[in-house]
Amino acid sequence: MANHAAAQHKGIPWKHVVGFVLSIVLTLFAIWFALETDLSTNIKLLVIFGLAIIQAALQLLMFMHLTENSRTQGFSGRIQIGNILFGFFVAIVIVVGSVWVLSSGHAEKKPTNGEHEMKMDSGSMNHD
Amino acid sequence: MKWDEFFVTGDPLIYGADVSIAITMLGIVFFLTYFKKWKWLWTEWLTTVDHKKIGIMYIISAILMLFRGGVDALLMRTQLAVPEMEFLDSQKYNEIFTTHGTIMIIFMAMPFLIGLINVVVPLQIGARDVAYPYLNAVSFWTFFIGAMLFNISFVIGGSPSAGWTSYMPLASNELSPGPGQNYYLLGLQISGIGTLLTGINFMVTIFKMRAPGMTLFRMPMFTWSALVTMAIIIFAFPILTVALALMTFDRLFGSHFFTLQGEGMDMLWANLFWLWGHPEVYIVILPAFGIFSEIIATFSKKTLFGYKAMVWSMVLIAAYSFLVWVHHFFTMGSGALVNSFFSVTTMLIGVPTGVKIFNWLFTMRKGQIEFSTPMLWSLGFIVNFVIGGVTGVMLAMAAANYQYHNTYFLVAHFHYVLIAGTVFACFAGLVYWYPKMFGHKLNERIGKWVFWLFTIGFNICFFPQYFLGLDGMPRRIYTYSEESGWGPLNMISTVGGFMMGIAFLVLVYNIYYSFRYEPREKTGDAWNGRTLEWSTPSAMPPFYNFAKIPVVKGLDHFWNEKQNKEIKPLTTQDLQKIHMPNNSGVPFVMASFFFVSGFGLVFEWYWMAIIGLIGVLATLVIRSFDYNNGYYVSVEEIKETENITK
Amino acid sequence: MAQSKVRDLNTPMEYQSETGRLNILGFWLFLGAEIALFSTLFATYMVLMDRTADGPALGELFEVKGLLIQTFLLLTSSFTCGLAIHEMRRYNVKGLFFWMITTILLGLGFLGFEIYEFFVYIHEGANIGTSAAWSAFFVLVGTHGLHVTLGIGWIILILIQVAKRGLTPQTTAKVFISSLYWHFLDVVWIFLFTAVYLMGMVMQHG
Amino acid sequence: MYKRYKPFVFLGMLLTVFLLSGCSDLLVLDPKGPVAQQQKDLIMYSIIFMIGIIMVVYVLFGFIVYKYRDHKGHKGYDPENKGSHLIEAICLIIPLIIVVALSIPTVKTIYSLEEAPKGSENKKPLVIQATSVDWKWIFTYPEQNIETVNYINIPEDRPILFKLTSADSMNSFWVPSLGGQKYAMAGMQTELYLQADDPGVFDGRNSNFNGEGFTDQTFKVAALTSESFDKWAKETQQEAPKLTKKQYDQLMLQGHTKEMTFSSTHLKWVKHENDADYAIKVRERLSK
Ligand code: HEA
Ligand code: HEA
Ligand code: CUA
Ligand SMILES: [Cu+2]
Repeated sequence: MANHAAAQHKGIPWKHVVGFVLSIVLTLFAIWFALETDLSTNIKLLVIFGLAIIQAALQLLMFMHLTENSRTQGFSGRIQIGNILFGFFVAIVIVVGSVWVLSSGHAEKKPTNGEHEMKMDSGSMNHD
Repeated sequence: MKWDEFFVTGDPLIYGADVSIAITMLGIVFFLTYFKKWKWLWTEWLTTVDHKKIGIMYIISAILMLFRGGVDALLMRTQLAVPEMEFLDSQKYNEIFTTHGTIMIIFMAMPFLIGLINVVVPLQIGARDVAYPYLNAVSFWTFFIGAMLFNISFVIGGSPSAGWTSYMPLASNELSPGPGQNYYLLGLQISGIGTLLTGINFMVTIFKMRAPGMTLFRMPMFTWSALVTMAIIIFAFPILTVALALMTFDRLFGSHFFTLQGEGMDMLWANLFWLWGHPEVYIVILPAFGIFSEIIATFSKKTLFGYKAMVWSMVLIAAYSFLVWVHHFFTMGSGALVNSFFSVTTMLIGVPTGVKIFNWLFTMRKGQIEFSTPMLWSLGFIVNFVIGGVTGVMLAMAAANYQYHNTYFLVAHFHYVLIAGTVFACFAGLVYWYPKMFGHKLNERIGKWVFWLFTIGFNICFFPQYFLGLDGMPRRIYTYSEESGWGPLNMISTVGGFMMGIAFLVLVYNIYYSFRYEPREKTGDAWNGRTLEWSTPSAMPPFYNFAKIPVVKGLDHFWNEKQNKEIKPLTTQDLQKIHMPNNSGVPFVMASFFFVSGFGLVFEWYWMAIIGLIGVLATLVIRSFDYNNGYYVSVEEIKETENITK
Repeated sequence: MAQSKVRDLNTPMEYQSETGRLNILGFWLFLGAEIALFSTLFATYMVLMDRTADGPALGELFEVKGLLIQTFLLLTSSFTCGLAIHEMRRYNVKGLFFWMITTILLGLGFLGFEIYEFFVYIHEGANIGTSAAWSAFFVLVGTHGLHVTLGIGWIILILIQVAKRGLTPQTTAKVFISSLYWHFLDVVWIFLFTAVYLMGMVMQHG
Repeated sequence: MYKRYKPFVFLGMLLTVFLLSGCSDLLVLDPKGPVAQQQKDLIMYSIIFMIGIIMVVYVLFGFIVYKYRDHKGHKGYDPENKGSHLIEAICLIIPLIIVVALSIPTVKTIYSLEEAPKGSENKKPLVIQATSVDWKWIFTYPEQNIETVNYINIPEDRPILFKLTSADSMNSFWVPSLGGQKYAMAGMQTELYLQADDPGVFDGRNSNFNGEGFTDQTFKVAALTSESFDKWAKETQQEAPKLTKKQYDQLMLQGHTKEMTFSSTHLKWVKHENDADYAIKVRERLSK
């Protein structure tokens, strides 16, 4: 979208329409996949998170003009992309890191009703 | 709540503090009234958006906080000087180390560095101000108000006492009742807003406001360090914001994030705190690295060795700082795999840091080293920081950490890095840029006294603590028995602590002495500098910094110009009218509303909190509708300011 | 800060002034901070979501229908917000207003459903103090809701300014920035939708 | 001239004093069991590297600062000296190698500390549950059906498996002479192996700050020969009083207590690793 300019804003904003349709489709697909299929929980989680990431990228690129820069002044576009990518890295570290660190070890936690937590624990229940 | 619960009572220390606060307040009011300075205070300082003045206010606040934190430190050292000392009781001691740690890191180290960044970075990149001058004022005032809110806990309501790490469930309502812990939460929260805004502000400033020709790899190292630091701030501070908010909810609204009840998880607090806390320690060391880089290059009269390697190692340290937080709780039992992983990542940070250390050494090689006071602090830094760094690596070896954790070995480590790194850098930067801020140098002879007193005192104070740690002395104990055998080393340590205190007093005296007796600078280039801040014709740059924005041709541009005798005096032809932002009282007012709101929450007076919040929102709306774009400085005025006759 | 009235057709107006360019970049950096903020809340939620103590399990109370409506409201509002910017870049003030007001209405609809949802949960015995899991749920979803509320208020303020001043480099930059904010809230919702609701229901029903 | 070297002379002096005064007197460097021994070995190994690093930096520093100080007859000034790929590579690679050299034994030791000490794998570990309450320690011997407060007796030469938990604040169980610490947390259980080589009495404490009574939250560990341990266990079972629920709930209140011994345990009323707010509830109840 680097050359996104007023001149191109005549007529129907296809990009936005396509983005919108895609996001609706992806959402419906995610719901269907999560609730109506019989795959294992892990696969389901993997797929729905994958879909979420694709949708987020869609918003950033199609709606938010992430890569757009101010041509007169150099490269904000690159700064913006770098910033969001680093944000993504930090997000993964925070979420995955916290879950990993806080669910490893600590033997004999109270049994929980979530199947998911049990699974993560069973491998490391005893300090092996 | 009764008055005697509201005001802290019953302790001579507190009454002393009450009295001295009252006297100081009255003194200030009297001074301002007598010399008719109220208007001056308002127009020149409280409403200013000039980055140099904001920087100076940051630094002054930080020095005040250094004093407060330092008094705390000396009280602790007095209590620990001999076994079974009866000077402070347990509760007082706990409050004091809590406020000491919090104040030193959040309200002293960070603001000091941010102050120096404020003063110097726009000048170094050849800009007239920061990207958002108004926001900069908001940053300062929210920091200041946060710090004040935290500090009044000493006399109103009681201080927090759960350590600067405030581990849960200790910090919960059940185990730490009363307003103390709320002060911690809200003081940090409010000043954290300011820090985050500073992060965004300077990142944009450095990316977007550089003088023409100054590519990223022509930026001075201090500017680079500021840029990298701001990136860490932007991504680390929101973590603290959330963590503090969650604990606030636990304490005020009955949620169960970290509590014992409702299956809350205390480890989660530790996890979130250090997810922010470790990047935080790099926030306070990277600008220090930048300061030393400038000073070492200047006083070796030589360009930096391995400029690019320096830059990349900082970038690496910044990214890495998000991958090591677990080394603060190896002993929590997250299993061998987790501990091994974080052991190795932590030790790896030593590598880029080492690259920097060696690059400083090789910068001096083939130089012509001049032992000015700022340079002495930098040399002292190298010698002492390495000790702190390598003991950090020892701490990082998880299996051994089980024996060092929570002991004075750790206390020694972090004072070696924080003092020999950050505090030395603050002093070095203060002395180095003093002429830029105040138009005269600090006296060199007294300055060297300060350096030697402080450095020697510092080593006497903290070196023995490594051995105390290995001898099993835990941190945060308020006293110990004769049989423990820790008495002698503690005594030595205390003596060193007081030496540092004396050094601090001499430093303050030096400020007074130099104000009276030091000759005023006649040029803008007090130290034969290399970077653009030294290129202004007058010692203290005018409010618009540069009458004509320089065009940069390379690294060390100003130095090269001097070498090649390319500097020409300004003429009228060079001048154009300059656009500058207006002063504004709104940031100060907004911060005051934050104070009202914070104070209300501390005591759970919700009506007050809501009034404050409405005030904050109102100031935001007012600002949104404000289309005042500043004003222009006419060529005539510039001519006059710059003394241009032609 | 140049208030040039010259229309450079190749540069959208919001980028034409120095202030506009700086503010847009600054706002992107702020969104970086928001990513870290929401990640922390997500991490908290992921860690605590099974710690329901004596309260109901999370997935137990979730409901597909309300969720779908909420999601479509917000997705559509993000789309209409994009259309508003599109119209703005064509200098069509009317179009801008039409789509922005639509966006706000959709946003209000979303909020309505969310508040309703909260009431239902509270009615069924799950509030912020019920258990760690519910604390995490309410604060995570509530923080997003608070952002939406603030976003609505903010956009209204900016629309008033546009009405008063027309499209200038300054007002367009403000509108553009508020649109970034709005889209970003949609991004966050996508993850809420996935990590809280879908995951909750998957865990609950297998 | 002397001035410039003052820090070195000074540090050197301090170092010698401390080293001569005998590191072996320092608690952590004077291990009384295989766990602490492993940790000491790792510490000494790392100290060698650290002293090496410090020496390299100091020698370079001394040499450069001396040679290139601004003085008459100064030689070799080269203001444009920007860098050298060789030097920079060396400064990168050697520290990397050091990190690898430190990482290997670290990881090995980390894993080894998760199990019973080498040589004792075949001996059945004695299980002791340690529960911290503000500001005391309660020890439970589930097999012996014994409970003690603020002291433990253990057999020598046999691995002890401590199962750590807490009734309220986050504590850290630490007996420096026997080995490193680990946290004890409410609603959780962590495990720590320790072992004593010979009979003796050692100091243990909570080392994680937990409020007003923190300083005195200590306990004694007595290592006995296995005969005397068995004897003690038997005597206790016969002579010590039974723990009552009322007594136990009193222990849940914040405060210090003297050493105590019981011939029954609290496990039938509460398992703190499953019940994080037991103590809080008791306090609420008793304060009414
Ligand atoms: C300015 C602040 C600062 C800095 C820069 C550092 C730097 C480092 N810190 Fe420190 N640290 C703190 C402030 C800081 N720390 C604080 C405040 C705490 C305690 C908080 C609390 O609990 O209250 C703490 C605690 C702390 C712990 C937790 C200990 C515990 O609680 O048990 C650990 C453990 O790994 C650690 C490690 C390190 C390491 C590896 C570095 C490294 O970055 C050091 C790197 C530097 C060098 C290694 C020296 C130079 C390098 C060479 C000469 C090259 C050759 C060297 C090698 C190859 C090794 N620190
Ligand atoms: C940048 C950060 C910083 C700085 C500069 C310092 C500076 C000092 N610190 Fe600090 N310290 C911390 C950060 C810092 N500390 C942190 C984070 C903790 C952990 C807190 C926690 O556990 O939660 C800590 C904990 C800590 C402890 C451990 C307490 C405990 O665990 O029980 C000790 C003990 O000796 C100590 C001592 C000192 C001393 C003597 C100084 C000296 O450098 C101070 C020098 C003094 C001055 C510069 C002021 C001079 C004042 C006067 C001249 C006035 C004289 C007045 C009177 C005598 C009344 N500190
Ligand atoms: Cu409009 Cu893209
Ligand atoms: Cu750290």
